[in-house]
Amino acid sequence: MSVRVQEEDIDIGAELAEMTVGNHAIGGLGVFVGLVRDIAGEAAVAGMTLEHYPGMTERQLEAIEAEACARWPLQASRIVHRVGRLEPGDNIVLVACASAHRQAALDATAFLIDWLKTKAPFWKLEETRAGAHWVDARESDDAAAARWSR
Amino acid sequence: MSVRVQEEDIDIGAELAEMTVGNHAIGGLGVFVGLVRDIAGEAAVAGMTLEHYPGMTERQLEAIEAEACARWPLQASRIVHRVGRLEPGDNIVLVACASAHRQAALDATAFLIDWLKTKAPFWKLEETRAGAHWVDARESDDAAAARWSR
Amino acid sequence: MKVLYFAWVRQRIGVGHEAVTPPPEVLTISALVDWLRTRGPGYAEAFADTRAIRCAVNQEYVEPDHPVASGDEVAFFPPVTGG
Amino acid sequence: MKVLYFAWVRQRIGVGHEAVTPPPEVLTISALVDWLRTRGPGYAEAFADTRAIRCAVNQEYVEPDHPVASGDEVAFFPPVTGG
Repeated sequence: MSVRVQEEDIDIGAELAEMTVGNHAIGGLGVFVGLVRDIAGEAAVAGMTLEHYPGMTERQLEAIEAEACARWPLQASRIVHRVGRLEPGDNIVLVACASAHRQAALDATAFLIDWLKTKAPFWKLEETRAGAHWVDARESDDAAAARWSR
Repeated sequence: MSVRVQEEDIDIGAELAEMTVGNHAIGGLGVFVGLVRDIAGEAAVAGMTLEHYPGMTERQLEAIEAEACARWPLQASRIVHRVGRLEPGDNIVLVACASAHRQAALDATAFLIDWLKTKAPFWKLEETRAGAHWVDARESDDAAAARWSR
Repeated sequence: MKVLYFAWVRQRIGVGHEAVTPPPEVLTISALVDWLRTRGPGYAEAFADTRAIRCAVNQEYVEPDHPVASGDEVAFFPPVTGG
Repeated sequence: MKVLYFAWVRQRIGVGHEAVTPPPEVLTISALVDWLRTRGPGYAEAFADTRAIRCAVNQEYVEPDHPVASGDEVAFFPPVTGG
């Protein structure tokens, strides 16, 4: 169980290997990686800057992860989110969940990224030819997170 | 779009990097990795040998992947499945789907592994203290695959 | 009381954080927002539409009727867009 | 006709593949299975419960009433357990 915020790129292979090495109770590993797209709506994106709320970010990520661990029998989980300036093609976030069976691993992974997108205090400042603008929250993200309410 | 059957271990970081490099239309990457557990039911597993049907395996994996590409707007997909002798902790299979948005990437990944488990001609010979035995197909796998029928 | 601002709330107000001493009748987030609005045009602009703003007290999400006290860390920011 | 066997079907029959020339009245998978059963006790054992066996013709899954012809590649195996 581990969450981290960092400026450096995410070494996906190393993160996943660290989660699973030596734990032979793991039968399935679910992973989601978010990347910077070069297009937003109609506009070409040159880059973006991710701001966050140090302290609260880690608390929220830990709370999200604890909720996933309470809902599914996880053997390991990990959230790594980048901040600072990113360009198209760059990794933004890695979430991963390992469990004995695949359904728990996949469901917990989907849960983590849905909740992270509505609860973790990160904000994207997107750069297009029209200038820099703060990305608006998407209603579809709230709807995705609401699926998990109970 | 690529499927492969191999004896060597799967370099997960390299496979995912190859799928996404240079494609800035990708906003989300869903991944599932299956690993050998050290326990099956009550018995400790010392290892297993994966047999397959060369030729038909690749055809089935390509058909499964084509079906995923028909159902979701994927930018890239990959299936790598190992054969031969494996030990607890070893990677068995990697499936991954990249799309502009996360829901398509995650759904297509779950679809691929569910279908692979019921359609792709692989068989596991499991070694326990009681000897070697062929793993029985699980009804829960049929049920998981049936969710995607339409 | 320490107050933090993020994203466009920070840009409109012009600072990322500040120490403030609101009058003693400011006992809730709503009252704090009303008081902050009086501190200048940047504040008024930032808090023009409070439906677009989220608030945390001591790093936990709260609603506008939540109490605030002098030792609290209060943060205002738009809905999150990470991931 | 080339016939392939996998997993415990292969083990019971004792070979992974063989070339066979069934009599001309063998026109379907069902008829082929009935004829294969007569080739020895291993075959009889392998095909004792055909509900536990899947079949592919030319690397595509088929049902027992599927036709077979001399140039076909026919495979018998248990339900798959990969992934």
